[in-house]
Amino acid sequence: MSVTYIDAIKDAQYKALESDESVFIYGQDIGAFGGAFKATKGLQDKWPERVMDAPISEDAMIGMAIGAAIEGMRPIIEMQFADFSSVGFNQIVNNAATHYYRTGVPVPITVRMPSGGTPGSGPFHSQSIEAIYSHYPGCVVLTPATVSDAYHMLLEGVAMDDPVIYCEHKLLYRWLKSDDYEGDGLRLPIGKARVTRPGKHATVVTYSAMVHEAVRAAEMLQSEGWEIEVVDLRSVKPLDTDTVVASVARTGRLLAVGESFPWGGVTAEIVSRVMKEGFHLLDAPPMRLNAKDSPIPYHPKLWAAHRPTPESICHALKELLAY
Amino acid sequence: MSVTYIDAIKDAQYKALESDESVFIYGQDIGAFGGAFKATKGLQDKWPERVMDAPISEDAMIGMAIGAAIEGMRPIIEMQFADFSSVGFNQIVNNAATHYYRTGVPVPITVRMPSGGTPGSGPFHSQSIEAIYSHYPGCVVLTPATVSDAYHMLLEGVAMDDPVIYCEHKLLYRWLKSDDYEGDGLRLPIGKARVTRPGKHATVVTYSAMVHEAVRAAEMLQSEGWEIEVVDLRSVKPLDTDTVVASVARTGRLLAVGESFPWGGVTAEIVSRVMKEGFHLLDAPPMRLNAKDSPIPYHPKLWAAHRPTPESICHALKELLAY
Amino acid sequence: MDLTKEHARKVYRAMVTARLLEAKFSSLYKAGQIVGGVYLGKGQEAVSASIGGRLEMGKDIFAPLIRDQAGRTAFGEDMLDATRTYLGSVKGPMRGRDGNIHRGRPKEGLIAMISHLGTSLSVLGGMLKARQIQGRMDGCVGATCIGDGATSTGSFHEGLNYVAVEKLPVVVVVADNQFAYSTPSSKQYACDDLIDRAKGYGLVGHSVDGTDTLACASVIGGAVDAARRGEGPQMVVAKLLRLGGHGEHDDGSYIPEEIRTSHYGRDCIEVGKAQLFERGWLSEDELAEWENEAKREVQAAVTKAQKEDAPDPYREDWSSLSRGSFRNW
Amino acid sequence: MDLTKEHARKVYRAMVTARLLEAKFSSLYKAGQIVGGVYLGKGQEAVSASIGGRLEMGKDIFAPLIRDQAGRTAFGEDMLDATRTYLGSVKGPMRGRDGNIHRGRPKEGLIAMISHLGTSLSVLGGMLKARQIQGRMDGCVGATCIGDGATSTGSFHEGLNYVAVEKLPVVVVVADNQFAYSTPSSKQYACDDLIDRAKGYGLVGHSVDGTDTLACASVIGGAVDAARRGEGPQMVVAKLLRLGGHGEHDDGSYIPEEIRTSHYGRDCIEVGKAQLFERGWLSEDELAEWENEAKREVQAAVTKAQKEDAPDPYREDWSSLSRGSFRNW
Ligand SMILES: Cc1ncc(C[n+]2csc(CCOP(=O)(O)OP(=O)(O)O)c2C)c(N)n1
Ligand SMILES: Cc1ncc(C[n+]2csc(CCOP(=O)(O)OP(=O)(O)O)c2C)c(N)n1
Ligand SMILES: [Mg+2]
Ligand SMILES: [Mg+2]
Repeated sequence: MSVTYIDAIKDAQYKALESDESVFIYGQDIGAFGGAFKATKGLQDKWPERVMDAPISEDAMIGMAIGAAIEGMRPIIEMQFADFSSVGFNQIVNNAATHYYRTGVPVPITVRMPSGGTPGSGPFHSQSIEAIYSHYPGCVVLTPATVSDAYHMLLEGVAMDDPVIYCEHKLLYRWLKSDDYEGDGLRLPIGKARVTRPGKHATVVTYSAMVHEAVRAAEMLQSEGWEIEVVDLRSVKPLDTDTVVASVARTGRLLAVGESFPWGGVTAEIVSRVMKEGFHLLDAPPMRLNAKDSPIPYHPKLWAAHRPTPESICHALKELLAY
Repeated sequence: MSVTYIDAIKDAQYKALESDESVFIYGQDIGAFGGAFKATKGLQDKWPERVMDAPISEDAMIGMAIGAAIEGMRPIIEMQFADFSSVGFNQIVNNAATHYYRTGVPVPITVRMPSGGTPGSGPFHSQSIEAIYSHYPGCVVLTPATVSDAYHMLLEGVAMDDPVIYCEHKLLYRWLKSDDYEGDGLRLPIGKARVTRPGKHATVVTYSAMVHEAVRAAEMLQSEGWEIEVVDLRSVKPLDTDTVVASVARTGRLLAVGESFPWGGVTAEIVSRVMKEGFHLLDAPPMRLNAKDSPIPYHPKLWAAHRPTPESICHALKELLAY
Repeated sequence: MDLTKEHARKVYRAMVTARLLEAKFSSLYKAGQIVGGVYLGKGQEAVSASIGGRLEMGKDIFAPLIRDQAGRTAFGEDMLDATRTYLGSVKGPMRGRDGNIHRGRPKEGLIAMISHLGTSLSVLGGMLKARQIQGRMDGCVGATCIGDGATSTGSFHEGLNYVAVEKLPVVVVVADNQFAYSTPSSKQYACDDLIDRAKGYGLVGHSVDGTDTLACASVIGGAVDAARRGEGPQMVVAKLLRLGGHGEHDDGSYIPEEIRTSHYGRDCIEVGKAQLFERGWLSEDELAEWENEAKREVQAAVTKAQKEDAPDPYREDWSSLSRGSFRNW
Repeated sequence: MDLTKEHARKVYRAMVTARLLEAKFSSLYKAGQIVGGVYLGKGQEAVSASIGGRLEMGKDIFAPLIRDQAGRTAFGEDMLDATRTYLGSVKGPMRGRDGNIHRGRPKEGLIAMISHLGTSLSVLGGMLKARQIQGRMDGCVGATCIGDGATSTGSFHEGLNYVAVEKLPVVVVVADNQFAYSTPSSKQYACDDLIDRAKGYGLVGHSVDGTDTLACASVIGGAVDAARRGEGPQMVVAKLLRLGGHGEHDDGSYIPEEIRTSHYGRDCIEVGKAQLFERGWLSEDELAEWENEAKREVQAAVTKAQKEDAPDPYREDWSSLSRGSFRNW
């Protein structure tokens, strides 16, 4: 048997609906149609009352989830694309994310965000939005890179009592496969980063689809004798500084890689934390590699040059190693 | 004669309306009423066609400005509070900020954001939103800290051909005074940071109201023999890495201070850039000081502890200097 | 609906109490004793109490807005909640973390609004939807108030459409007080009357003169009853005038004299008094007793709250996440 | 309006051309030659061409949406713009930076939509407002199309309210094709007919059968004329059915058979042909000539665009800011 990343998301939702009556799923076209990416295929058949189609109203969808959560439900909201969460942005950061602090009543909602670039998707179907929901207080932001993490972290996210932004990478949906949900390595709790690939000459810290690009880059450099360690953050908030710093302690060199825009964001947060906690550990200036500071282009040729690739990660690593 | 920070904003708008027929102002209650903070007082009297009241529709307000800009206007949009820009977020980051890249047609809109905390304003009338608009590509983000900068940078912002997020700090409105708009130091173009206070033992890099808190902290430490340099970024995007690195080259120590939330944001961007460009210049781990990772509390006692203060900046500096 | 003496008296008593409580807040504000801003419901008590007074705390859900002290009082919110919040006591429901009209007790059916207008309606809808899924609707009703200005928000539109599509037992009361802060309705909407919106959402619409206390009690109460009977979501548009500034920092001098002295400029408290007296549903003595009782209660709440501690930053845990998120970590 | 032969022929010719152009895109998509997704207007040509065809490029403003190839063609968009954009030529108006239906030429009055539904209407309003301030309205009209699903967006509501409040010469055409992607209207709105919304915004409302080509040309054309005459913002709701999937990746199999075979399942191209033939406004030969001409034009555009370069990442300047921002730096 072999399962994909999108299977993991579907099966986790199946499990959540099955094991907890307070779970429901709400989103555009997620009912009979099974969702734009088929992540909810078949679920409405089994739980017609708890798998519901929404109008094109992202603001109201989040508001509705907040209300349902107050009353004891654990809604999973599917954004058709992460990019459209900008319309629900206010309800997420100002209502959901402040509710516990303001009132003492937590709102356990999980917002599924089909994230990241794919060729030919353009500026509005390719975004990675983890940084903006991490900047505001009050959300947990998950960024699974493996089939097993996609499965378990979604279930753990739904079980949490606070708003969870679950960033699932569209590029991994059907491409990323595993034997089963236990198969691809050690299971870890949310808040723990994973050393995906051990190494000793430099550390690449990244998350989501970029973990795979970083591993490819590491493999490319292996032939040249470099051993690159790849750390998968798994969640960007909380961010596991300890594991990152421990890796940097071994390698002395840090490259933070992300698929989102270059100003601020995850890579800046990583570098800042490592500098604070592990200043003396570094043998070279910490580097960052992000997408370019422009909207995500539509044409695959432009798109491939806009985001980090194994080649550009190699390039950055060589610069880092040459220091 | 003495002018305040809010005078600067009003007078700059007067000047913009007077000298350029393509400028107009649009916002809630900004007409006869003169705006929640009186930043447009009297302007509608003089230019009734170009100072217009808006319905409570932040999304449409930004959309309207984009359209007007396409047709050759230079709208200034007043958000009643920066916090409400979350409702216009989608139009700002996905429509205004992508328009030039996508179509080649620039949209010279300026969004005035009454920003930052004041006592008793609470979670939704106190936010500093510069980081989210800087993270997305396509906007210029201005954060004036002085009366003179408030005046000139608003005029320069309006003259720019791209979307400008103008973050004006509400705490400075009436408190910050100057003799005239030339009075408080060297005039600089947008994109240049200012060394507000020279020093040699450590550099504090900050912007907006925190510049004044940092200067106060520096003064407090002076009696103990420490000479603290304070750098005012003036704009956080573009961010003047050179001036910051040059300062760190002199002092060897960096503290980045911001009033916004601690995850990501301006301070992380500063630290990351300095580490890349000035790694060997530092004698101590770079530090950051931000607001706490919770919504901005309402009660003045909590609020004062939530944001950086001269005392907490001093505290951080002492830790930095002791390293 | 058939207006009963009991409901009319309940509504009116809440109006009187709220007016006195808010008058106290206003003078405390002027004396510099309030933490933050003060936003009053003067002139809107009839509308507000009519909705709050037809709901049952513990069973129904209420999402008050800026000018709903009377509705809160009628709904059963403890006067101490308001007083503590305004005076900055850590014992208030928001513990100093949020203030004034943002207070609420979501678990008791009182939604704690955020400032961003229009956002509460979908939350209300979600609470009802949850109960429906859980099979514990139990004849409950959800109600919210909103101003003319806030009808222009996209959030309100999405929320209204949501409750309509889901046919939830909701009553939306639009208090059209002709101004949003300083902005007159002519800059806010272009229809003749906001009630013209009801049909477009598939809502049952009701219009009422918001200064006519008994009409409000009857029409708004009737809308609640209809929703409770399963007749679907209801919308009431009440026309009236805010008898004061937007907040206590504002003198409202932009409201033209001819509007102030127009029909809608009259005070619903005075109108209601005359109406109840005329029907013999209330006597001068009883009213005086209500007022005295309210004054005593207000004074007691203020005295109590003033003695309570402000929040202490050193004891604050500053956590935006609940413990529950960490249970699996 | 009095439907003229000229307008009817203009509308119908654009419909025929658009259908053929889109059929080509569909087969190119199946052949894997298209960059990105393909979203077609099959079945919506009458509505779309009726609005686009009543506008004048260079004078009026048009904000097309997902299913408006016919409207674009009628408005005067160069066929190469669509072809280059779909085929990924760097010479297209978006230069490979954006694709398919997102293309536009804002300076020529063709708004380049972003994906977020509902957001174009306020942009359109702002363009008109600018012209009003500049004193160059000159009898121009702005028009946009929107689907039933997108009426649920807050952005659309705010935009609609804005153009209504400002009384701008706008025509909003709602193509109610009964589905938003897979979601039926019953989950999207609860009013009987979306035209019930017009009154609530203070708009003049018109209903039309979107499969009836000449009725569309007449009613929608009439709405444009009314707006142009200064009769204020107009709203048209056209009822119809999308004759295909949401995009070419989707077979639309969720649309029930009884809806497909219902009145609105008929093809406006067929209806229009019969109507024009019947009136003697078009002959078989002429139609054949139009079709041949369109096919030639389509083939020429495809051949040309296929030979053109894709965008080159090394020559891309990657700048999200225009030079103009730096002129004072
Ligand atoms: C989205 C949003 N934009 C702006 C504001 C600022 N604001 C607070 S109250 C108000 C006016 C509200 O008017 P209305 O809805 O008519 O209620 P009223 O004050 O008249 O009761 C405004 C503009 C806000 N709270 N939310
Ligand atoms: C704000 C937003 N949410 C979700 C989407 C994803 N989406 C694209 S098209 C579509 C359906 C649109 O339906 P409708 O408005 O009826 O137009 P139609 O496709 O039927 O022509 C959806 C949900 C979007 N583009 N924008
Ligand atoms: Mg009002
Ligand atoms: Mg549709």
